[in-house]
Order: sequence, then C-alpha cells, then structure tokens
Amino acid sequence: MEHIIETNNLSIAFGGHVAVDSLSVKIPKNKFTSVIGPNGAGKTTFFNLLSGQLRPTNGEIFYKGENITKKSSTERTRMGIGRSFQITNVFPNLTVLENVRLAVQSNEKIRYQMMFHFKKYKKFEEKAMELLELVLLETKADSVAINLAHGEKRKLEIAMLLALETDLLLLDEPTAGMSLEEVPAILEVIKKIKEKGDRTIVLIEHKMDMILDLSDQVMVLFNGQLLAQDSPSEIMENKTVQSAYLGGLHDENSA
Amino acid sequence: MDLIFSLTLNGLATGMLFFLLAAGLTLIFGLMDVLNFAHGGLFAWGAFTGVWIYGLSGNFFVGILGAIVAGLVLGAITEYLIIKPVYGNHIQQILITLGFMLVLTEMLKVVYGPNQRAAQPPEYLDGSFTIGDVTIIKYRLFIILMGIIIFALTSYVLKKTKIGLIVRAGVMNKEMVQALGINIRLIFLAVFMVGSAMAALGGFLFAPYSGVIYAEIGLDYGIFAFIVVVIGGMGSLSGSLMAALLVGLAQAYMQYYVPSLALAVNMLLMAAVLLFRPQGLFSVKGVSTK
Amino acid sequence: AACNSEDTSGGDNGNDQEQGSDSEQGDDGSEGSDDSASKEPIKIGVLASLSGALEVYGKQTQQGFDLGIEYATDGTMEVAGRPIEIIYEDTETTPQVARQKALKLLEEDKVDFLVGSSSSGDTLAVVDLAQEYEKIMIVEPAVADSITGENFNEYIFRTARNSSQDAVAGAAAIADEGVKIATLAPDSAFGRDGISAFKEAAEGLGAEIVLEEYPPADATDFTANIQKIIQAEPDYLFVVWAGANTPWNQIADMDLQGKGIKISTGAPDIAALSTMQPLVGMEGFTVYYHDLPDNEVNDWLVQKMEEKHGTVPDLFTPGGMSAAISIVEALKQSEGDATGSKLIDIMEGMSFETPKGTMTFRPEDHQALQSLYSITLEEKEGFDYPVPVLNRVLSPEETAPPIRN
Amino acid sequence: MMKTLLKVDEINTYIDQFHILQNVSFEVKTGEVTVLLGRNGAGKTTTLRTIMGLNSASSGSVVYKDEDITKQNTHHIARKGIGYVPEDQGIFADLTVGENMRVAMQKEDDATKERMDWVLNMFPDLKKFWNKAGGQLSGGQKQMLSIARAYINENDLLLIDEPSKGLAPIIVEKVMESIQEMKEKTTIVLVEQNFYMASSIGDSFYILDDGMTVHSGKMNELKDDEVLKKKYLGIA
Amino acid sequence: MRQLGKVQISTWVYLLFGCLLAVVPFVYDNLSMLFLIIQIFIFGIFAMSYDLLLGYTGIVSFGHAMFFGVGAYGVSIVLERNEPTLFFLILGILVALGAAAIISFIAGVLTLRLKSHFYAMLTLALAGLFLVAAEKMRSLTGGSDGLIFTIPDFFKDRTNMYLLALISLVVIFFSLRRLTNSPLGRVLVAIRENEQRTMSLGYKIFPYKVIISVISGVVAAFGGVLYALSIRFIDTTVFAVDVTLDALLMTIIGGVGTLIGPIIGAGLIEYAHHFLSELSDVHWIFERWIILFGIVYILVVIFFPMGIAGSIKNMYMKRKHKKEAKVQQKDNQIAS
Ligand SMILES: Nc1ncnc2c1ncn2[C@@H]1O[C@H](COP(=O)(O)OP(=O)(O)OP(=O)(O)O)[C@@H](O)[C@H]1O
Ligand SMILES: Nc1ncnc2c1ncn2[C@@H]1O[C@H](COP(=O)(O)OP(=O)(O)OP(=O)(O)O)[C@@H](O)[C@H]1O
Ligand SMILES: CC(C)C[C@H](N)C(=O)O
Ligand SMILES: [Mg+2]
Ligand SMILES: [Mg+2]
Repeated sequence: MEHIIETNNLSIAFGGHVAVDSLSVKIPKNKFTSVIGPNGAGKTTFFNLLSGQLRPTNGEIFYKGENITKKSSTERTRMGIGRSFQITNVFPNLTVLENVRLAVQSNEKIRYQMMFHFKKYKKFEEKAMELLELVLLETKADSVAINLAHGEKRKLEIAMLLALETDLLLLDEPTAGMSLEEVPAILEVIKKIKEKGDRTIVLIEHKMDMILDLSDQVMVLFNGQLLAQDSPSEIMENKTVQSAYLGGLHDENSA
Repeated sequence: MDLIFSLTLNGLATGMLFFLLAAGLTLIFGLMDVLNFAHGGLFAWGAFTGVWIYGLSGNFFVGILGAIVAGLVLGAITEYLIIKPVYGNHIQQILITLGFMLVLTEMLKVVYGPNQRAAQPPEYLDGSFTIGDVTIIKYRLFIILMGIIIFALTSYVLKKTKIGLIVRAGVMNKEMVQALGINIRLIFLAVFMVGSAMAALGGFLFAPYSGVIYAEIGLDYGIFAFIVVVIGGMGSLSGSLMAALLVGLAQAYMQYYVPSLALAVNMLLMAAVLLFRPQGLFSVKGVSTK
Repeated sequence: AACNSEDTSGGDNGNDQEQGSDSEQGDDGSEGSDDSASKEPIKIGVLASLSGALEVYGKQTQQGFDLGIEYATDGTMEVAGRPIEIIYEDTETTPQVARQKALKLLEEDKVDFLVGSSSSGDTLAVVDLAQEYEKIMIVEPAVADSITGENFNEYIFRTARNSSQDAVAGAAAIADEGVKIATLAPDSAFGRDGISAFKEAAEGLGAEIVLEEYPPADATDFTANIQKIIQAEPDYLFVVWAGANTPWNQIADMDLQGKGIKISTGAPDIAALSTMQPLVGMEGFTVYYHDLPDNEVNDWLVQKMEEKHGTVPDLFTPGGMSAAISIVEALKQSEGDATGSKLIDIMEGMSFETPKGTMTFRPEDHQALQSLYSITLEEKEGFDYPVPVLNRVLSPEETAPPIRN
Repeated sequence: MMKTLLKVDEINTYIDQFHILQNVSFEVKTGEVTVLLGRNGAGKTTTLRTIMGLNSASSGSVVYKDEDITKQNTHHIARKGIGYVPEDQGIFADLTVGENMRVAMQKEDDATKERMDWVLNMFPDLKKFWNKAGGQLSGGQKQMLSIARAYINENDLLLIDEPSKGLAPIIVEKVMESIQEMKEKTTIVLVEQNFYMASSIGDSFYILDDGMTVHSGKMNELKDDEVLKKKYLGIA
Repeated sequence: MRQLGKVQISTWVYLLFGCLLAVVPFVYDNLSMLFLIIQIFIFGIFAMSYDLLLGYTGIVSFGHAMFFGVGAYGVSIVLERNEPTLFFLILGILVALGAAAIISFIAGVLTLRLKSHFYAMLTLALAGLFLVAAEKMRSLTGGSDGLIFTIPDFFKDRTNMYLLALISLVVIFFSLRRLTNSPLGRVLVAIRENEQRTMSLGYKIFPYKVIISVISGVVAAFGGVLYALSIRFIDTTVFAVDVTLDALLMTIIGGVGTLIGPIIGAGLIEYAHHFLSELSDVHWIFERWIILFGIVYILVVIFFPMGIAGSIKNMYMKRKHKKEAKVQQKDNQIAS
C-alpha cells in the first residue's frame, strides 16, 4: 500500500514530559485513519508535529517520500497538509465569509498581489460561499466570527480546512460541541470526501460511533506511544483499549 | 578597588531609585497589563505632594505618608475614571492615559505652581561619610534600604496571598474570575491604588536624591519605568528589581569607562535584552502558547 | 481671533496673554490717545513658551516685555505717535508650532517686529521668516551661538546674551594664570558648545583645562563623572547645566568643596537657585539678579514688578524689557517707520539703556554686548535660596564673544 | 413535591442589537439534573451566561432560592453557591493547574480539602500536571480542570456547559458518575450534546430553539419519544 | 454587487472632497491657516503610514518617528549642502526615501519577529538610538541646533506647498486604500487577527510584515520630507517619542484600521491643538488649555471608543444589521 505520510521514531518532550514517544507510523494514502486515545495521550501533539506547529525533539517525518521534518507549517500547508484545530482557531474579528475567503485565496496562490482590489477575484467569494453552504453556515456568512456559537465555530473551522483542498486532511475533533442534529450533515461532508477516494483523512475523535462508521483503520495512542493500529472492529475488541479508553460505555454508546 | 566599590555602590543606589520608580508599574503594567502612560504623572504628584507636606510638617516620614496617601487617592480616581472603561484594550489605554497624563502634569502646575522646587533630605540623611577613600552618600544608603523594604513587602504580599494570582487570572479571563465568586473590580481597584501609591512614594524619594522636582519629571521618567519593567520581564517584581539594578550599574560604569556611549546606554541595554531574550530577564508570563 | 485684544481685566496677576494698547494701562497717557487712534499701530509679535516645560522663562520674558514698552514709552504705549500693539504667541517649545505661530503673526497680524523665543530650537525655526518678510526680529532669550553665528541674517538682533558670552563671563569669573579647571556639561550641543567657548576664553586667560566631563543630558547619577573630577584634582569645577536634573546635590554630597575643588557656574533664575543651596560659597557669574545692576532702569523695573506682580524681576525679565526698549528706541530714531531695512541701519551699533545698563548691538553680528556679573552665592537672612552677591560687573567689552557669522 | 431552586422567567437577552433569548423560561427543582437541549446557536450558552449575570437580561427574571438575582453582579451570584463550567473552559492559560485551582477555591477548610482529594482522584491527570501551565494541557485535560474548578467549592447549583466535549469515553463516564454522586447535595443544570449522557443522568429537559423554549418534559418520556427526538434533536 | 457600487461612491466622495480642498488656497488666503492645513496633510500622511502597521497588521510601534526623522533629515541634509534647485530637491527626496526603505528593511528583519509590546519597546529603543545619533553626528545634522536650509522658490510659495501636500495626501490615500483592499491587504488583516492561523493557511507572515513595514517606513519618511520642506528647519526633535505618539494618537482618535481615520485624527488633533491654545488669548482661565486638550483624548475614548471613523462605521453597520434583523424577523413571522 502506498503511504502518504510516515513518521520515524518521532518524539517530542515538553520539559521532562514526553508527549509523543518514538512514534513510527505509516498512514496509507487515500484512506481514512482515525486516531483515538485517552485525554493527554498525545493525539493533538502528533497532529501538531505533522502540520509543523511543533518541532520534534527527535525523529523524522516523511510526506510523499520527502523529509519534511524541518519545514514550516506554511510550507507544509502549501505541500498539501491541511488541518483543523481542536481549540477553535479562526480570525475572530473578520466575517465568516472573509475567514473562508482567505483560505480560498491562499489555495489559489494569490499572496502578494497588491495592485488590484480583492473583489476582483469574485470567484473566491463564490467558492467560499459554496463551502459555507456545505457546512450549513451560509446564514451566518456576514456575522463576525467571534460572535458565533461554539458549534458554529466548529463548522467554520471545517469550511476553512476544506477551502485549502489539501491532499491530507487532519481533523482534530471536528464535531466536538456540534449539535446532534447537525453532526450528520458534517459527517455527510466528510463521507463525500472519503468516497471520492482522492484524499487522505486523519481524524481524532472521541465519538466511537463516528470512528466505527468512517474509519478504514484506527490508531490508538497511549502515553505518547502507539498502542495498536488495526481495523475498527479489532480495536473495539482490544482489551487494553476497552479498559484504558472506552470504559464501560462502549457497548451502550451507539445511539 | 575603591573606585569599583564606589561605582558599584552608586550604581546600586541609582538602580534602586529606578526600581522605586518602576515598582508600581510592575503591578500596573506587568501584572494588570494596563499600559498606563499616566504613571509618570502619579510620581510627579507624589513628589510634589510629599515635598509640600514634608515642608509643612518638617518631618520627612510624614512627607512619605503624604505621598502615599496622594498616590492612593489619585490611583483610585485614575482607576475609576480613566482605566475602568478600557481594561483589556491597549490601544484605548494609550490614548486615554496619555490624555490623562497631560491633565495630571498641567494640574500639577495649577496646584503647586509652574516653578521647579528644591528638595533636601532631612538632616540625619544629609551629607556623606567616608570609609577609606570612598565617599558614601547617606541618602543613597537610605534609598537602597527603602528599595529593599518595598521589594520585601510587596513580594511577601504577592507570595502569601492569592492577589497576584487573581490579578493575573483576571487579566486573562475576567468573566471567569467573577464566575468563581471573586470581585475582580475591587481587586483591580485596590492593586491599581497600591501601584499608584508606590509610584508616588518613588517620586517623593526621588526628590531629595536629585535635589529638584519639576512638573515634567513624570514625562521624563515615565518611559523609563516601562523600560525597567520590560527588561525585567512582565509581572516579575524581582525581575524589575534586577533590571533596575542592572540599568543603574550599567549607567554608572558606562559613564565612567565609556562616556561617549553613556547617552545611549538605556536604549542599548533594552535593545540587547529584547533581541536576545525578548520575554525579559525574569519573565513569569508569556509561557502560554498564544 | 487673537489679534483684537479683549479689554484686559485690570488687577489680575499678569496672566493675560496679551496686553494691547488699551489706555487704562497707563493713566498718564490719556491725552494723545485720541489722535493716535487714527494712526496705524505698530504691531509686535512675541513668541515665547507660555506653556510646557519652559513656561516659566516665557512668562518672565512676557512680563519684562510689557514693562519694557511701558517704560520706554513713558506709559503712553505709543511711539512717534503710533500706538503699540503686542501680540503674544505660545510656541509650546516646539519648532513646528513656533513657525506656525510666527507665520500667523507675520501673515495674519501683519506684525512689524518679531520677538522671541524661549528656546533656541524655536528661534532657529523662525529666523529665516524674519528675512523673508523683511521684519526685524529681536532674539530673546534664546542663547544658541548659531543664531547670530552661522544662521545669522541681517534682520536678526539679539538682546539676550549668547552661550559664548556666558562662557567668557564664566571664565572671567574664575580663570587666571595657572588655574586648573575641570568642566562638567551635558552631552549635547548646548553643553559642548558652552564648554568649547569657555575653554577658549579660560585658556586665553592662562588657565588650564584638565578635564572635560559630559554626562548624558538626562543623567540622574553623576558620581562617575564626579569621581573622575576628583581624581583630576582641579582648582575649579566649571559647570554648564540646563535642565532640571541638576548635579548640585551630588556635587555637594561628594564633598568637592571639602576636597579643595571650588565650584563655579552661571546662576539661574530664582526658582532654580533654591536648588543650589548646597553650593553656597560658590563663585560664578550671572546674567542678571535684581539687586546687582545699579541704574535707574533697573530700579524702575524692580519697583514696577513689585507693584504689578508682587515679585522681583527674575532672570529673563530684564531681557524681555531690553528687547522692548530696543524696539521703541529704534522706532524713535526712525520716527515710527518700521521698515525692516531702514531699521537695520539704525540698529546696527545702536546703544540703549536697559536694566542691565547700556547695551549695544554689535554691527557685525547684531549681538547685544552687555554687562554680566561675577558673583558669589551667599546665604542670606530671609531668603530661601542662596543669593548672588556681586563681586564685580563684567563689562560688555570684557565678555564680548567672538564673531562667528 | 420538590422545591424549585431556580426559576428562569421570560428572560430576554440582547447581545449588542441581536435579540438572542426570547422569553426563555424554565424551572429547576432541587436535587434534579435539568438538561438544556437544542441545536447550535439555539441560545443554551447564552441562557447559562444570563443566569450567571455574564449577560444581562433586558426583561424577565432569574429567581434563585426565592431571591431575584437578575440584576446582581456575577461574583455575588457565584458566592450564593452557584458554580459554572463554561463552554470554552475558561482556563487561565498562564497559571498552573494548581494555581487555577487555588484561584477557584473560595475557602480553604477541611471540606474543601476533601473535595480536592475527591476531584483529583477522579482526574488523576490533574495531579500529574499540577505544576503545568493550564494553557499547555490537552483539550480534554482542560475540560477536566474546568470541571474540577467548579467542583472544588460547596455549591448548591452547578451550571455545566457541555462537559463531555473532548473527553475520552472513560472520562465521560467518570464525569457522569460524579454528577450522580453529587446530586445528593447539588442541583445541576446541564447543557449537553451527548444524548447518551444527557438521557442517562437527566431528570427533566428543556429544548431551546432560536432563543425560545420550545418543549419541556421528563427525560424518561423523551427517551422513548422518537417523534420528538427526531423533530428537535435530529436523532433517528 | 451592491458593495462594489458603494466603493465607487465613496471614491467619488473622497475625490470631490480633495478637489474642494484644492480650491481652498485660492479663495481663502489666510496663510497661517494654510500652514496649519498643510501640517494636517503631512501628519495625515504620517498617521496613515502608522495605521498600516497598527490598524492593518496589528503591529504597535513606538519608534515610527525613526522614519519620519530619516525622511526629514535626508532631504534637509541634501538641500542644506547644495543649491536649492529642483534637481537637488528631487535628489533629496530620493535619498530620504531610499534611506528609509533600507532602514525599515533592516529594522524590520531584525525586529519583526518580536511580538506585541516587545516589538514596541524595541522600536522605541531604535528610535532612541537614532535620536542620539542625530545629536552626536553634528557635522551632518547640526546636533540639537538643527538645520536651516532653503528650498526651490516655487515651493516657498505657500499655495504651491499646499498643493504639493494635498496632492501627495490624495495620491497616497488612494494608493494605500488600494493596497489595503488588495489580496495582500486582506492577508495583513488576517495576520493582525491571528498570526498562527494565517501561517497554517499557507501564508508566510514574515515577508508580509517586512513588506508592510518598508511601505509604511517609506510613506512615513515622505511625511518627514514634506514636514522638513514645509518648515525649512529641523532639529533632533523629529526623532522624539512625541512624534511617534502624535501619529499613534491621530490614528487612534481617527479610528484604527481605516485610512480616512488617521487623516481625520490628524485634522482633529492639529486643529484642537491650535484652537485650544488660541483660547488662552481669550481669557486667562484658558491659560492651562493643555488640560482641555488632554480631556479631548479622554472624551474621544469614552464617546468614540473605536475612534471617530471607526465608531461611525460601526454605527452604520449596526443600523444596517438592525434593518436586516427586522426584515428577517418579519420573514420569520410570515413563515411561521
Ligand atoms: N505546548 C505544550 N507544552 C507542554 N506540554 C504540552 C504542550 N502541548 C501538550 N502538552 C502535553 O502533552 C500531552 C499530550 O497533549 P495532547 O494535546 O497531544 O493530548 P491529546 O491526545 O490531544 O488529548 P485530548 O484528547 O485531551 O485532546 C498532555 O499531557 C499535555 O499536557
Ligand atoms: N456576541 C454576540 N454577538 C452576536 N451574536 C451572538 C453573540 N454571541 C452569541 N451570538 C449568537 O447567539 C446565538 C446563541 O448563541 P449560544 O452560544 O447561546 O448558542 P448555543 O445554544 O450555546 O450553541 P452551541 O451549541 O453551538 O454552543 C447564536 O446564534 C450566536 O451566533
Ligand atoms: C536660557 C534659556 C532660555 C536657554 C534655552 N534653553 C535655549 O535653548 O536657548
Ligand atoms: Mg487533543
Ligand atoms: Mg453553547
């Protein structure tokens, strides 16, 4: 199988605390990989390493065969690694539409243009609007991002990520705080991307039903280390996973 | 040897003086994150009021008390009228406190007249004595002592109470602190008043040191207090102390050994610290990833 | 709006920014005012720091100028039949504002004379306007040599003494064959110029400069410099200092006098004198102290100041007065003709009586040569500041500075 | 009949010019867990904030223990024994975990110590990272800290906004247990999207939509009412 | 669509206003007032350059006077040492702008990695060093005595100077408006809002910051050039903190993040200053007019918390929203 991203002995320590510990994983191209693990297991940190928000203390990262360990987050985005953030991370005082439009603009590589009015690029705005419709946020297009309700911000976050049209999508708890009613719609979006089969998605989630529904494979992190990597059903059966992560909930929690 | 000793002692004294001027700002700017450009006005008022009361009473320590009271009262007024509406907004803080600074400086002339005023230490602190070849100025020892007292007192209060924590928490998330049952408004007011009182005290102690005070001392030394706080690291009282001493010593030595650079020493020192250790020498803040 | 004077409410403490020609000022001048009203007034624009750090100086000039006009016109406030109108403008000690105000005076008020200002920067920013508009400008009390030096133009006359005169006076007060002198001055153009002029004069008198110290202009601690001075073992320490961060306390604390080093400097205005308590016994010079000159004009000034403002004239009051007197004097000679070019001829070499005795505009650079005073600071009963006591009057010729334009 | 601890009566809340809450009313009985449900932007968070005095109601009243607290200051309200776990956790990022807890503690008596032990036992991660800055915690750890901070005081009423968000299933379970355990002494208003959690610990519920209370009832009725669930919660 | 139309309308309004201003010197020949207006134009330019940093990129600088001073000294030194011909004037301007570009580039590369007040204080230090340098390099700068120089006669005429300043203001205003509305301008705003997020959208923020600080530095220097030309005298005070603070205050009072704001702010401050200081001639009560001036700042914060232009814009937006909200409510009612 072809792998889009590989890590080799990847580690990072904060002070004395090793948050990601000698992680060597391969993520298959155009598949759907989920990452689970207890709180503080290092999932977000792992994403931060992949996307370049953090530099590893040790180890290497290969993207499409190229060593990207030393590349900045900007460069990685341009190479096709896009991510959403667990803690909502948007441009607070800009409108929802402008938030997404900026992402579209970046994707269209219009970066240092200072002669023309930005409205000249009308298609950026149209594209941004389309994305907002996709995540059910079109009615809020003119609201200032900081005024959104929590769940609405999560949706905005997803729209911004989609706008980048990256080959690799790193989704960090995209539906946390999203209402029951709207989760299916977002799932639909993710599924559509998955079904097209030309992108790789890595998802961090604590909602097991979602993981089971979407994943081709599941990685379990535990204390910064890879505990298991397997198909979803196998993972559910794994005793350690059950006791350390799922607790007694796993069978009831399928509503 | 004598020379080194003398330069060091005087550098320390000047440093302590700077610390006294900046200590209040460590609370107000370092801890409460208020860009208070009227800070200098507070120490000008402390200086004039203290000198006036010292003159009336003939007692230096009554003068100190007078300065402190002036600082507390002005601090309360400043916080209530000027700062309260602009917490958390640096831009507005700059504008409103600069406006208030003009008012404070000009009011000073209305109240105390536009002339500069002489200020002498009380007799028992006046003059100097010599050990070997070294002349030691009494008032400087007094300044060093006052600096140590203020430092010890303030750090004791900050260590032993939750006030420091609460203020820092309040700056980060005021609503949450209130939701935890804390009257953050009152605490901000109190801390601001104490910071202002420290500024006023610093101003008063400055007066006999330089021998003269004038309405614009606030303008002249205000920025300086900011420099000390930034070099020391935001919110760190011991940082401010160290930074102030460092600046004082650097000035003393540069003025002796490299006089041509003395004019630029403050700025050079600050530039160097910011370039190589931007969070300041002893920062307690800025650990957050934001 | 500023050019038409409101009636100046009588007995206030001189806070009026402008005191027009309103006759209530001089009660003995009531005749003549009728026919003078028909004549075109002479307008004088005075630039001074009336707010901000130098306002004390500005106000001294202002008071002195008002009195000077009153004195020179015998209270009629008119010369050669023309009433005099004075317009004060506040430069706020900012060159940009000074220039703007000067333009206002020249363009809007169409003044015939400019006077000012309290800082050299403000003055330098406007001197070329005097030339451009061909109006006489009396420089008072700005001291920078360059005003009558490299930046001189023929419309500029200065009643104030310049830095070099100070320096020469300072030298005359202490320098002598074989005397060793150390200097202390701020590290600025003002300080360095002052010392270099002093050095020239002192060395001319046979003294030796053993050390020059230039601490930063905003220094708070002078001990490092004083250390060096002590080590150099001079007979005198000559200090040029302006600005409020004075070194006096520290000089006293380091007990220079006890170590046999005498201090010398120019005595400042009274408020600043009070900060020189530690320097009692010092020998130096001064531009003016009210009981030093012995002449009628000064007597009048002292008396009038007491009547009007309840104080004695201070350092720059006589300067303001001298500027006013010089203008009136020149106008008398021109019979009320305020044309710049005409006045230049009259004023070059013109002598006039001032509170500081006779002053003369030197033809070459229009700098007024004037008396300065060698003094000793002494403690005196009833004064809360050390009082300058006259050693001797330094004659105008003695303190004449080099011509540098 | 159980006593009413909190009564929210016809409150209207504006943020700037936006009319966010429109006549929201509900009652909370002592000893019950009352759950607020509704989709994103429905006004759940705004409701809790209005109770806490963080947003002010332009009309209507909030009555707590028979006292009208509508216009009171937040810290007064909190001192009356109302704890709050905000939606965004409200962690003081630059303070350590320990300092975060210390700021929260209203008293430093034995009972507080006891509760502290209990909380740290429930969330051992907090003990482990006691000296770490709050801002450096993982998302779930922050959530734990936020809950722990509210638990540390003796509260009669707790307002908890989406506690399960970002927590591992096993921790969600612990939080549920803790709520069950506390029910003895403390009444709870819960905003929760995790319907499993909401339905298993909730006693009664209110559904908000577009700033209005559109439905209310007992939780066990809702659990079985497929039509209602579909209509308001989109759960099939 | 509607938006596009509106932009054009405002452009016409600004242009019309510019034309009206151009007529002023021909109908109103109060020359010292013209000088005041010239100063407003100049500080308007300077404040706009500051707003590029503060309002559009979120960078607080306490050392902007550095560029103003470099511009002023650049042109002054060239003119002082040469004949006041048009050639040397242009040469002087080029020297000034070139020096500013180089300095702002180097300073930017050195300092822009620092955040918030760290950057602010570092720029304060840099400007302070420039001040010391100007003080010390007396053969070049004249030290604190300053430099007096002459300019080509054409610009000695106040009307011509006025037109020069006005045209500069208008041209710079429109260029900067285009710049801030360009795709690059939008990225600047994104940087102001959230640097880290901007990076993870694939923008390199550092080059943006350097670009804008160079543009801002050059425009500020041009302000300094005009300033020097308008008073034909400069001294070291052009490097003083006060100069930076003036720009800062003008920008804040007018409204950060709007280009018209700084111009309004410059007008307001310069005029209030002028007006209030003249008051002291009216009655001695106003001798302490600076108190009133300080109170103006305080009142602006209280009544126009977002600055004048900002608050007006905000009010307008709110009104628009309210209307929309009402419409929506009606729709809802109809729907239900
Ligand atoms: N910037 C940082 N500085 C110090 N420690 C950190 C930092 N970021 C994360 N950590 C620590 O590293 C560990 C892993 O954190 P991470 O955010 O990756 O967890 P996670 O698996 O995403 O957990 P969650 O499910 O709660 O989001 C935690 O113990 C956290 O405290
Ligand atoms: N400051 C504000 N200005 C304008 N609108 C706001 C503001 N804060 C919230 N809103 C709007 O108010 C509505 C209610 O928000 P609230 O946060 O109460 O929703 P919620 O029910 O908690 O949603 P979620 O489940 O997403 O957290 C939302 O539509 C939101 O966009
Ligand atoms: C004596 C003072 C009026 C001198 C003033 N500081 C100047 O620059 O000229
Ligand atoms: Mg995480
Ligand atoms: Mg919510």
